[in-house]
Amino acid sequence: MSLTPFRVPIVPELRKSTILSLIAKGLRIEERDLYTPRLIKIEAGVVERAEGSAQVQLGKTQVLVGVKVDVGTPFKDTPDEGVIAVNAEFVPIASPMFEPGPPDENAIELARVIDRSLRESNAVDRKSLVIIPGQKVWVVHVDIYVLNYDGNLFDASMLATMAALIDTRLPDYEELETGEIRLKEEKKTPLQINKIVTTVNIAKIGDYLIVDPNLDEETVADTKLIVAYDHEGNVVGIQKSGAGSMTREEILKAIDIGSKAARVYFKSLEEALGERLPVKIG
Amino acid sequence: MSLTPFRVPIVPELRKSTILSLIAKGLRIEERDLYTPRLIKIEAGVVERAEGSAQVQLGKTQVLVGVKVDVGTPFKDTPDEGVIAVNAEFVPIASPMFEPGPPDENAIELARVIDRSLRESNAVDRKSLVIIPGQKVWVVHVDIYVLNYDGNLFDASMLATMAALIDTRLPDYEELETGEIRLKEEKKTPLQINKIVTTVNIAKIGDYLIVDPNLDEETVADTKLIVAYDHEGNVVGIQKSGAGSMTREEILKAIDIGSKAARVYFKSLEEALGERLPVKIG
Amino acid sequence: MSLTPFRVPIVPELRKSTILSLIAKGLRIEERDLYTPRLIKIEAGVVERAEGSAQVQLGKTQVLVGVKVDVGTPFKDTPDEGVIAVNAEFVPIASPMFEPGPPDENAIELARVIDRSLRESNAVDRKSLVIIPGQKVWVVHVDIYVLNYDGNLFDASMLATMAALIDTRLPDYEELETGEIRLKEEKKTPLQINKIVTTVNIAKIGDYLIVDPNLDEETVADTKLIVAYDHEGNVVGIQKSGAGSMTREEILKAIDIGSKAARVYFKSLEEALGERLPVKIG
Amino acid sequence: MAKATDVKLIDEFGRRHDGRLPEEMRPVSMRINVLDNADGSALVEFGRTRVLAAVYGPREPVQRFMILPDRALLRVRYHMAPFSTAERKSPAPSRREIELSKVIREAFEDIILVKYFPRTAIDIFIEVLQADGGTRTAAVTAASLALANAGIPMKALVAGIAVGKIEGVLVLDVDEVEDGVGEADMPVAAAPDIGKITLFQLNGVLTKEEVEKGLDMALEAIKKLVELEKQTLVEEYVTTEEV
Amino acid sequence: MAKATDVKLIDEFGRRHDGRLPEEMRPVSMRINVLDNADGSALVEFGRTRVLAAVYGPREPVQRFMILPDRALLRVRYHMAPFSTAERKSPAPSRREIELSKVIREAFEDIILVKYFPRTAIDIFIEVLQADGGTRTAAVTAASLALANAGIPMKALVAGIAVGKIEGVLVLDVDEVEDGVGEADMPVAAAPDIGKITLFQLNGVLTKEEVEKGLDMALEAIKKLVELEKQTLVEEYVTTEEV
Amino acid sequence: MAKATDVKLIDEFGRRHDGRLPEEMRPVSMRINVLDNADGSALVEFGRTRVLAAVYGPREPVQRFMILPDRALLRVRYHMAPFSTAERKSPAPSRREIELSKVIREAFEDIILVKYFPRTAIDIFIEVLQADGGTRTAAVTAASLALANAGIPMKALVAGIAVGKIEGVLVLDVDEVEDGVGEADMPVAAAPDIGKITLFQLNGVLTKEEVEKGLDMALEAIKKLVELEKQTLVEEYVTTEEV
Repeated sequence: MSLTPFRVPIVPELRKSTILSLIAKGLRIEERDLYTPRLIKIEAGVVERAEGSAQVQLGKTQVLVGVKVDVGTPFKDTPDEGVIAVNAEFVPIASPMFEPGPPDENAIELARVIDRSLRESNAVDRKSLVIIPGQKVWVVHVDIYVLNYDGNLFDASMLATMAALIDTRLPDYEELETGEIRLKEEKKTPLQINKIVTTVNIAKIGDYLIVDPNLDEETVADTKLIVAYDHEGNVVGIQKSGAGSMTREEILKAIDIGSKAARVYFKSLEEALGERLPVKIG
Repeated sequence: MSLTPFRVPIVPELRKSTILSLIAKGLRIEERDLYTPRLIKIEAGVVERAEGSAQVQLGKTQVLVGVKVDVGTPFKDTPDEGVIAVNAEFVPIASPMFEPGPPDENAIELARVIDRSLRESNAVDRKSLVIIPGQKVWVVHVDIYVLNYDGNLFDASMLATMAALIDTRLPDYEELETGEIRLKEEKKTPLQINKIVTTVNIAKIGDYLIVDPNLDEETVADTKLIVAYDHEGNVVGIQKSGAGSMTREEILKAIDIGSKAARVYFKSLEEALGERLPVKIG
Repeated sequence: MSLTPFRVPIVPELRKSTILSLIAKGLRIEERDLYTPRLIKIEAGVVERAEGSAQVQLGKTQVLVGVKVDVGTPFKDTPDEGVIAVNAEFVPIASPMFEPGPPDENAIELARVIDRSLRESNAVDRKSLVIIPGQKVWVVHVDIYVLNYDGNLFDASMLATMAALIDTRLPDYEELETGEIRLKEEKKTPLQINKIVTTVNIAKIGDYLIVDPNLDEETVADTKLIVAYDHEGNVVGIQKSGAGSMTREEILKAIDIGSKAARVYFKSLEEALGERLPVKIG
Repeated sequence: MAKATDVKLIDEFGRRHDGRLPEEMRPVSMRINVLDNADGSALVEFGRTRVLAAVYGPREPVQRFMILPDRALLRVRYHMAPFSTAERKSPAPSRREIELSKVIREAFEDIILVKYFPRTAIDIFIEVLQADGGTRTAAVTAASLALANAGIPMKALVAGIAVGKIEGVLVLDVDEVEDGVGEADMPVAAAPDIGKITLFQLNGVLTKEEVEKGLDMALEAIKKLVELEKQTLVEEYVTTEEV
Repeated sequence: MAKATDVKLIDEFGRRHDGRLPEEMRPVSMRINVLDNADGSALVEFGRTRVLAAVYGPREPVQRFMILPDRALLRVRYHMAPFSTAERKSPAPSRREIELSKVIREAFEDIILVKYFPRTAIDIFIEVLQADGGTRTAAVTAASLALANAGIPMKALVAGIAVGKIEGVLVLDVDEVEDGVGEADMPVAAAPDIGKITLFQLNGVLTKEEVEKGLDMALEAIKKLVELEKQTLVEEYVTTEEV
Repeated sequence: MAKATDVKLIDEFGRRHDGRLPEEMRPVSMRINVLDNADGSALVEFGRTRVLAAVYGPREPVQRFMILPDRALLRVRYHMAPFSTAERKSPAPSRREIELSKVIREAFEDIILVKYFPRTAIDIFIEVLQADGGTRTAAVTAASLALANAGIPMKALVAGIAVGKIEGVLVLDVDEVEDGVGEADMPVAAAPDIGKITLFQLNGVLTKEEVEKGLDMALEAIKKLVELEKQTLVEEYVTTEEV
């Protein structure tokens, strides 16, 4: 069941009008223009014992993603594909508004939007995750951990997920006579990445569209459109998220604006990962 | 844990005294006599994609039952029998009193009373549900879905369950070399039905017994006796349900009254299902 | 998540000062000295249908432990060992403060402290619980059931657990051709017990240490140290439990005091179980 | 649990597998005041079936929404110890336990004088320590004793027993073996002093005539059980002879 | 469910597996007033997809903490019957159901005149009775009708439909078979009378041009659906012809 | 996780598997102010063990029933990230996490001046980002720093460390490999400036003499750790040399 949020942070009137009047001039409170994301810092390999990991700062929003892999059985309807499972936790260290407990609808939406963007774009080659066809496959757990929440968890989480997947190394293994798979300590094989994917979170505030809203902006926004792009320029996922509505023209404009911001995110991934980036970004 | 219900609908005093004074004259608010059920409408095959289904209207009470089957393992102590699992959900569309959530004690009681009446009477031949003895059997899920609640969910649910089971067709299948069972699209084989079973809900109001109470009557009733009958006239289950008590004579009289009302229900099943009824009702 | 307890019983001021002034004189409200446990009554074999059981009274605290065994698979990292699983339930019959529901942090702590004391001391020979190495082992479920709560559940539960394990008899079985294990009605084989283990609960009240606090004493205590001993005098587990702190000297003194009280507990086990005690207590 | 389908459960002399005659109960024992903290408590045994009941209240309800302005709210929990059954029972409440908590609560709603204690809660906690058939009726019997022991005013004492049908014969007080293979199990609870039947279920197939006969067998036995309850409330402990 | 990877889903004549043309919807039927207790209700079918919506409210919220001082609180539950899907769905809410409840709620927050009803709750309960693709958009359509049927004031009526891409072709109103093998599925809900798009998702890969074209296809269809809704509110039941 | 039973963990020169001497800690680093939203925060590393603590409060409790009239209520959550362990940890709280949350809370109840903040809540949230032994004692150390960073008044700073016994030798600061095969693991937390031991556990078998010796080893190390904490509170970041 979904309820109208009834514990939303209140943005003081003065701050709200500052945000709005700045936007009307094409400016933001953090001294950037409407279509530019905040400062981005991406660091891969931050949790040595995980098979893959990355930490992302997007302004003051901080997200840590860890990837763990184990051996499991494929889904019945995709016997020749491995499994990628995305999970998001809004741990209470990240915000005075987060309470301990199972993922709420926001955490579930976040995880599912990222999951779908990866799946539909075939960003990770799931066929390459098969160990014994129909029987044993790699199960890749992507755990999104929000460390500090200052708006736009979508883009920060997607960047961290992408970097962590690129960072991931599958363990070596041997097949025992019993058919069981024994994992070794060594982890060498990178995942086969077909596509680099990012989301861009475009908020609608009054008649304006802005990219990468911070928490105050998200709070005063009418609604948000999250658009996922691959590095070849395709749209690989969309989610309208938030209570309001958009016009046809706003949606098309948002997709356009987003595709430019996506380049900024791709560039950041390229800078952070360099040679490890498995595909060439145009 | 079971608690005295503390959120019961309040029947206005005037309505209550109307109900009681009518009953004293042998009449009901819906213009029927004490021992006659409300208007019954039974429609089988209403959910085409389910293996079996039926919708029942009993006055304003509406219940939809869907049957899904899959292949599972038998219980350890009955390796040569299939499994029938009955579940009831009081979905919140059905009443302003129903809240979303896992089944409460009323839904569980309803499901278990119906489950036992089927099981003990051997209404569905569980031995005929074996695919590979001791290993693979049909698991028949009966899901009771309350669409509109105006009292007496027992009888409406039992009628819908019975009709849905008669409507059920098992999928064709082939046994693979691996021992796995692959289901086909076609569904042809009906369940083997040994007995037609119905419940009759007899409410005690003051010194009177009435059949098929509606919601107002249930609310003012002292208690209820749910008696299950097979089409051969045996009693195949009883449940006293509700806070009050009954005397020995009231119980015996209720069982008697109920056996006549059961004929009405059997007749309705016969009319609705015609030739498809696998047994001849006396 | 752990919260400061906010529904603690209030010990009336007068009773509190009585407790404290008695302790200052080396006395207790139940007319015993600071280092002597309450009256102990141990009875094994009280639940005939369980594989093992024992009931313990420690003053007015009453604990019943039942042991059930079944056949399961070993943990991956200990393929050559059986499994002992300890669970504690604070059922609401035992105290006006206990509410029905899943085990809270106190029940979980109790079960885990007892579990660790058994495991680390190797009190029950887990290697002797293997049926087919790597595949089938005995799973020994120890269920601690609190019947009446008057303080110091640790010692009462540990005594009852120990007695119930000594009382336990594994069912005879045969290995079927399919590799399955079929249990027989007969239960003859005792568990292989290597060590007798007990805990001693030492409460700190002001500058005093007392053994086996009752509920009032626990409530006014600063903190508690639970020390587990084997019958050879080793310390096989420690848990500081409760909000306060202790000094280095208090801890060392508590361990000393406890080792004497442990003898009392061992003696009680010896008296209750006699010849059935599998090891000789010094 | 192998299901003993081939076993004869009534022998040529009309004796049951444990030597009882059809209308014979297992040895019964009742004891009150068995728990210190509870306001009332009772331990009841029917053969190897052993059930403990504790009553707390009338007391302030733990949660405020549970207040009824004109009567006491009953809370009943029927709960099985994990070690009470042949295979270990998971501690999480089963659907069976939820249903039985309801029917046991409903067996007392019309018996306890709840109007005397508005805005309070009366808690009946039942723990099945060992299950060998007939736990719900033993539970009702134990609860009745624990309520009386707690001084909760009741219209009358309640007791319960099940009648079964085995190999065509109606028998009193079925145990687990009999329940496993029998054709019917009909638990009944009643307050015979006021003629009220407060719990009534049938699992199985009976003719109308058998229902009547079985009900009368149960009511007969319940009368005796209530007499035993009365004796227990005076003497704190009673037991019937061993079979 | 075998995934029919080898099947051609658009034939040589541009027809889809059920004979429809790319821009053709399945037969639609709408009916209101289908439930007695609800304040408003509707049953909507797109082909074999069948969705029931009930509206309760504005009414006092069940729990007090759910009060908003200046507007009504919306509660939306999108729920699938266990028998609605090819394999039985567990009754526990899935992550998918939780997400869809959220996006459907958000599709109405800007449509219902919630400021008229401060301190109340408006509940929209959606039950998917049979799922054959397009359940979330059918749910929005049914909810719009049920809200109107309940007399809840709205800025405009809302309807929804999905556009898919199959074998390179954009098609309207994808069913489950098409969804299983298609390259993209883009559900859209809108209130065409006021130009608002209130639900918008894309699962799959499209070019920007395809998004635009698909969106226009959806909006065109939604206009027709809202006309059908209006007709339904007058006549209680409408249906489009069979394919 | 294969259990390395045959491996020698103390070599002929008395060195441990990572080259440390028995009384040598792993390299330690401490950093405060690592999170923007929290009122206080700290990141503490012992070798590869990495623990993050955030403190919120004193603030109004989320739920009203959690108010204590005369003191602040502490809420402590010890939680492991799913990717922190060798095998992925399910996000649902384990029994181990529930117990550790309790003992960590109890390590601060007598340290924080809770009487200064009646009717408020102080929340200590601990996230284990990487687990390589000694997470609970690293958690206490991080919590102490985060509390100080949040300006919560305390009687003294607290730090923790575990002493283990491996192949008969008492060693300081056991890591996961050592914990897996060792004979004992004894975590200790203390406020050395006021002589209070606030967390104390022993998992394993020791003689009384070994408990005393181990306790003294731990207290010695804790003194150094508290000195590092003090330095961290001034310099925001400190680290001890690499092994």
